[in-house]
Amino acid sequence: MLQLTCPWCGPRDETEFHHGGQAHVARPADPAALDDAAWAAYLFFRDNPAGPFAERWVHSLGCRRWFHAVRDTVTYAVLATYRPDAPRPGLAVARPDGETR
Amino acid sequence: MAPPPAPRIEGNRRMSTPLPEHPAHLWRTPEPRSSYDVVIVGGGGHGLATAHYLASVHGITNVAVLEKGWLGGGNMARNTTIIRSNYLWDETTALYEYALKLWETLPAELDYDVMFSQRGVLNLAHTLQDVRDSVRRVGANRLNGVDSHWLEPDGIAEVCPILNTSPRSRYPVLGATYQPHAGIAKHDHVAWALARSADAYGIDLIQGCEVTGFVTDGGRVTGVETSRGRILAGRVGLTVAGHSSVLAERAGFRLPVQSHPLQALVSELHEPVHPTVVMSNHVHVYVSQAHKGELVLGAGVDGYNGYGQRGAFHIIERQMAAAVELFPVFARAHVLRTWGGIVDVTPDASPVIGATPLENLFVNCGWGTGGFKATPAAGWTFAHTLATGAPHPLNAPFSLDRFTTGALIDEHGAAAVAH
Amino acid sequence: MADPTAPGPAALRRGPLDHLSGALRAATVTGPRAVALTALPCRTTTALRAAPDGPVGARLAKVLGAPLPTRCGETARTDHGTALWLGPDEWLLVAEDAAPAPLTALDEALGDAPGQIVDVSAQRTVLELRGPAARDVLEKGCAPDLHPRAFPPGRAVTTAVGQVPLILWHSAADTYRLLPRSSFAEHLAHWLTDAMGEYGLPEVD
Amino acid sequence: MTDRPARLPHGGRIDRTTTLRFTLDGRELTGHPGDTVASALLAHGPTATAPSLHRGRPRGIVGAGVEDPGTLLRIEGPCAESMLPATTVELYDGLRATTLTGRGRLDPTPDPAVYDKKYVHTDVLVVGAGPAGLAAAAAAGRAGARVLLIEDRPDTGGALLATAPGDGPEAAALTWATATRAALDAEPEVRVLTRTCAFGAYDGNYVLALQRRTDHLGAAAPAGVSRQRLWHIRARQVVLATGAHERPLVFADNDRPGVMLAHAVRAYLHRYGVLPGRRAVVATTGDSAYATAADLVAAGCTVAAVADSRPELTATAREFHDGTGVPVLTGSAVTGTSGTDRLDGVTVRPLDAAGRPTGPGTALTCDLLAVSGGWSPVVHLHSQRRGALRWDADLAAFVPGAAVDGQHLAGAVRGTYDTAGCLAEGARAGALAASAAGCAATVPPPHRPQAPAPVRPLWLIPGDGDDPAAWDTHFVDLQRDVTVADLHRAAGTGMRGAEHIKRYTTLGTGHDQGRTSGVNALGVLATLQGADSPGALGTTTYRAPYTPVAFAALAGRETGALYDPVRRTALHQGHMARGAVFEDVGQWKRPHFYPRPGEDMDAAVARECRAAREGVAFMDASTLGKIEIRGADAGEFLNRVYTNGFKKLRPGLARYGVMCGEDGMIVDDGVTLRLADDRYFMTTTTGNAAAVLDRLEEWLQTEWPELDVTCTSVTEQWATVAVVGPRSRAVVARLAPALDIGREAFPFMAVRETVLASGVPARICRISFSGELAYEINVSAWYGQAVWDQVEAAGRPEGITPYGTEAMHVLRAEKGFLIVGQDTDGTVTPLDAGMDWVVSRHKDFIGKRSLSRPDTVRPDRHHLVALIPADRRTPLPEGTQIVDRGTPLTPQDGPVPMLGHITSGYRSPALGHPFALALLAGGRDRIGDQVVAVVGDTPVPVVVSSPVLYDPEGTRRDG
Repeated sequence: MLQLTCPWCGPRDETEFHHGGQAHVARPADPAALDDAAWAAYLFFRDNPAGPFAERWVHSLGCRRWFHAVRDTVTYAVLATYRPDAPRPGLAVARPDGETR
Repeated sequence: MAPPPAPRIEGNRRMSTPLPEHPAHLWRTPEPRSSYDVVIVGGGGHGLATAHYLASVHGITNVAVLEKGWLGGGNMARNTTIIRSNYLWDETTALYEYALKLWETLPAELDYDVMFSQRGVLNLAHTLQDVRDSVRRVGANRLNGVDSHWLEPDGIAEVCPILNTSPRSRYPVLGATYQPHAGIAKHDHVAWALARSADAYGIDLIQGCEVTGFVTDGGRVTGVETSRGRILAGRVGLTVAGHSSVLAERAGFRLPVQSHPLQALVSELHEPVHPTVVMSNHVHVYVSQAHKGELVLGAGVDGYNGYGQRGAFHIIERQMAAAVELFPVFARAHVLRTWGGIVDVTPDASPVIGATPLENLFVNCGWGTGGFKATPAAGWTFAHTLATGAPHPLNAPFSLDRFTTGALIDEHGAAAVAH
Repeated sequence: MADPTAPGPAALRRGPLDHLSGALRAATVTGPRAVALTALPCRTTTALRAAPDGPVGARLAKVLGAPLPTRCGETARTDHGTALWLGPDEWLLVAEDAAPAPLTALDEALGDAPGQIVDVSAQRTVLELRGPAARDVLEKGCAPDLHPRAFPPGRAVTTAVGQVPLILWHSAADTYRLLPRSSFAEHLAHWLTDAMGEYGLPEVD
Repeated sequence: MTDRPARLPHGGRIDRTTTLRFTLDGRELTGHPGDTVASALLAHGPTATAPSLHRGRPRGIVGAGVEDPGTLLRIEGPCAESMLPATTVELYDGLRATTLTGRGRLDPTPDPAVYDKKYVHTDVLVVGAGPAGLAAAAAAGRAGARVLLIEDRPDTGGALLATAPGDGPEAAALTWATATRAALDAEPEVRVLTRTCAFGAYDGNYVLALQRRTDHLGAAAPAGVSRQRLWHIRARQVVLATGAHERPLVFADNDRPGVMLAHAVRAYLHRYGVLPGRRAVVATTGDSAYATAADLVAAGCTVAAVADSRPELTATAREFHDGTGVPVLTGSAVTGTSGTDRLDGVTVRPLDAAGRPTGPGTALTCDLLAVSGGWSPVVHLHSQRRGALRWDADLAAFVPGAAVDGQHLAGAVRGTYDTAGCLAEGARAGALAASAAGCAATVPPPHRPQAPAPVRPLWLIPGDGDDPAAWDTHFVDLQRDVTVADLHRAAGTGMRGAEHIKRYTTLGTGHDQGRTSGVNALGVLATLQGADSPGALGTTTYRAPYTPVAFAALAGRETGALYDPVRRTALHQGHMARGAVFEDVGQWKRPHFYPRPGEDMDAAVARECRAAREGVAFMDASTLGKIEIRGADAGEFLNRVYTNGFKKLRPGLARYGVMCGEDGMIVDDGVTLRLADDRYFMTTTTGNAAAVLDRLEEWLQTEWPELDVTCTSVTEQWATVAVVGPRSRAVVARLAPALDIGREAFPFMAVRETVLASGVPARICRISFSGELAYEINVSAWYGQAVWDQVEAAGRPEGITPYGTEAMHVLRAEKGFLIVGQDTDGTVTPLDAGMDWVVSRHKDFIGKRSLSRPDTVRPDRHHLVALIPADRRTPLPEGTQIVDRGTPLTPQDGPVPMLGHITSGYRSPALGHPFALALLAGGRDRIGDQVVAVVGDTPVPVVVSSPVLYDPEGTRRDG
């Protein structure tokens, strides 16, 4: 049972939230200008890392606001939550392969 | 429509004896060589089946299966072992029905009792829309040659007397699809049987060997980097289920796959009480009673991405509520052990089997919750793809390309419940 | 045009639990672990959406006679009922009776600014659970921390009780108001009376 | 007394003034409050319980708690429960039980018990109320923290309860424990839960615990109080003080009844006043079993010898020997046992340096063998949270590495076995936890641990010969009858990993989940493979639950009527009074039809349809989702959300709209009203109401925050009554006399606001989902029931009748109006549905780009069409597949090509024949053609038609 800190309501149980997939994926400004492959990339292709993942959540059973979280998909540790108009926080997270993100 | 045969509870004798003796020898523990014709990344059921068919069908035995952990230790060891082919669309049905036919001959072919038990599967309908969808699926299945029947509640009660078919339930059972030839098998036995066969053909099964990168030559894959050194290969097949995106990222491309936790559980052993397999999308539970007597239940997919092989408990609680609603007799069975797998879910709940953006690199992934039942067909088609460099007609529709053209094979209805 | 949100004849009003009044009375538990459930139907309720700070907030505060609460869990007594914080730009104004809300004045206060004033008097209904065992009853199916240190009287949160989404308002000591959507009211009443039952029985650890 | 020869005359924490009668396997037995079934059974003398699962070997009681691998019961009662360990079932008067051979028998009788749940939060959760846990709870409580202390057993005190009374340090600690418990009970912010087992540890310090509330009360359990309660505990900080379990030893015939864990023997002595044997041998690999040996002597048991694996006498061993005169055989082990149904003797042999028996054995007569193969800390909850484990060679145990974030470990769970150490670690852990939870706590300095007494683990005491394949009575897992021979065989297959070998042998999969066998199995494998310790093989990751939990306890009250919430409209009581049959639509109960006496569904639906087509009928449309939308950009927003335009819709008018996903597939539809320049009123389908609002919020908040748009759900604010049929105008005229409802004054798709004759304000729209003249009357739900009754009264002269969802479906299908989710399935675009008129070419909208992908422009996509049976008689069931004319129905020869399926199928009173809507490949190009519906296995020729079968010219819309 994760505990997520809603930027407006504070820490709440996972059951109050819904996951909304990868964060910071903007809808193309002019979909008609994209070829099929580029449109498919927007429609269906998302990051799926094993490790820190910037993702969207909505506090469905609370203030109904969308927000972002950086969560480690392996340990499930919630590393940060932030409002959707904020940039992804720069978290120095050591990766098993030595790379730092 | 002829009435379907009702399953019989297998005799107490079978249920109370220990599992059949395994062979005294299963596989070697070889050191990796520097080069193979084909390298299969992932020693789960699909990887092992691919190896088996590469050797037995295509005569390709200069093959290595590279497994990060232990053979059959991923989703193969964690699934609820349901085998059925009553999918909705022609492409999927053909693939799973081919798998079912292979399941029927697999024990003899591998000379291994994988405890494949064709005890039937009921998919319950609880709403009028469930009924429409079920009748649609039965019709499509029958025209595709799949043994599928629509049962009214009294017919369900004959197949599975312990199921609560009271019209006074919160979501009464209005009917069910029934596939008599569906069933279950013992997952570990399947993995070991396939591994033993591959090993006997001379294929190297290399455990504790993680693929850390790919050797490429101008957009062409020529080998893999591993925790045990570089291994060159004519063709490389990725069949790593929940970790597909991680491997694809190492090869420099993305897959339309998200990895989610999927939980399951077993009870302690009980005398035979549940003769078939029951699945319900609407109240979300699927349950069978395994050979030894434990109840095996699957829960729902957790909503978030996760590689942790664990999920949240409220999902299990909700599933137990559904289980007790449908099966009042389970009230005082006990949850003995829970666990989680990592399922790789695609946008249309159908797999991807075929080419990648890199030449000589092929992928078999995106099975979501349906991987176990497809094991032989996944192996068969992926072996064909790796052997010939082109898809088998059965997996041609399951290309990556479909996400660009829009020709999705939407099996959310058939696969909404994990199984 | 007539205003469809204007009040109608009081005699024609019905609450979603009117037919259960006897059952609710019968479920009352007395004694040291007393708890009682009552329906408080037909309370004028208004949904407010606006930016809380700046001139709009000030104008709304003037209409209401009190500023809107600005933090999760907070409530504020106003001249027209209690304002419950629902979100950073969202409140529910709950009156103690069926008297009309100052919709026109609120609309004028909002002006052209982004936001919304909507009469939602029938959207939700109010159930009141009162007694020393009330918190125990709620804790059988409500996940947030209801300990008085975390949820003292005067606070309200959006949550669920017994699988029913609602607003839970600790309106006074040992008194909780539950505001489900009206369609859930009967189910919630069943759940609550079921959960109350044990407090009239011999106590078990 | 004579029938209970093993019950000591004094001692034990039992109430000897009360005798409880119970039945086990048909035997009439007695015991006392405070007994378990196991202790009461042992009090009656040597007893074998049910034979083993696969081998059928006699088995007995081995442990004294959850670690016991020996005895599982089926407890009879209103609903029998199987697979309960006899060592954990508290005795009550009238208990009836049978012993089980590893497999339960589920009771088909409905379980009458109540199960419920509790959701609580705490600053500090302490798991385990032994000395460490009590000290932790006391320290945290002193700091002002909210504390929850949970203990699986009925009493707090832990291992101290299994110690001898007197004036030693253990007795003093027990006195302290009793006083501490009393003090904790008096603290308002400390709660102590006994009979409560923490079985699952999840992310964010979320712990699940099961409380057994009433079983021990037997017939005195109050009906209606929950039998078991599932506690959901969110803790800021957790202290794990979960203790340790003793391990048995692996040697030939080590499963004979009479072989017990040494600490369990001590527990039976002091907790229950039971002496489980008259003549005992103790076999140990460390110091702890000497306390048992000494207590046995003190209780009058003859201890023939202690076989100690260690080559030298330790101080503890010497003290024991000097005090009791019992021979201590150092450097020795029990290598075998004798007996028929139970133990009558053991063989002790000296061991060489490698642990192999050397020299002749000594046969010792005994009826009790108390074994101690070392201790395994109960690390399950730590491990469930992915806490690391490491092998500690000095302790011969897996112990936790660093504690999990937000957790603390105290006492035996981290290998601290002395009481003083447990108390000190507990006090420090409790203070640290309270401090980390934000309380002002004084944290004592770290406890300096005593050097542990030396141990010499014996993972495998070899049997006769050199071939482990022959050691098939060296039991490792008693529940699964797994022996050294089985492990040897598994290791010979080529399997290396412990996980493979466990699966091959089924070791550790029994009811006890390997509690006493897991580490021993690793030890055996290490020995067989020549590794030096179990640590070389890695360890298992433990998974919830720690102890088995009944399905019903996890379901809680979510059963029967409370399984899932039911949603009812404001008009529900009226529907009930009118005899409606309800349909489940999501969580809603909607009237499906209103049968009159003697009518079946078909007759009722036909009558309701005729009323709407020929007279007037009314229905409850309140479940449609309703969303108020306001803002300067509301029109622009709706233009993006709907495939068609809403920006230019004039206030006072309504328009039908379709929403797609970004993939171009229809996700919802409905009519949206424009109330003012900046105000719209959207309706959605019943099932998608919440999803559509979520979707609007998602786009507004995450993609287009710059738009001035605000949405509020008003689904239940409004009760909606649809009044439908050529005579509906007359009804509405009576109902709303202030409204000019003339054909021109109130045109189709117009919205009017009025006050009804009754004084109820209303918003009335001319919307039709049937093709007939129709009105939707929206009023505050406060007045819903009154207005429904008014409609009925106003319609009585016209013969008005209520109609349900089935008639509504027939009426709309006759007009070719689709139902999202029935006539669409997530693969249907608006163009597939034949609604090119609703797809704007002039603006972008969500999903537009997807409509020009190669697959979505295929001409042979499935189109929504109508089908009419060629014979105009045969009904067309929903879901029926369609094939081309002339296609042989021979699936046995290979897949039969299909063209699509029937999405809706009805008998039409208006058309006079059955008809269907279908999704058909290239359907619009087949209009007029014949295809074949495969009903069951029977081909039914059908004619393809445009989907609008009834009144295609739309002449009836305005009455």
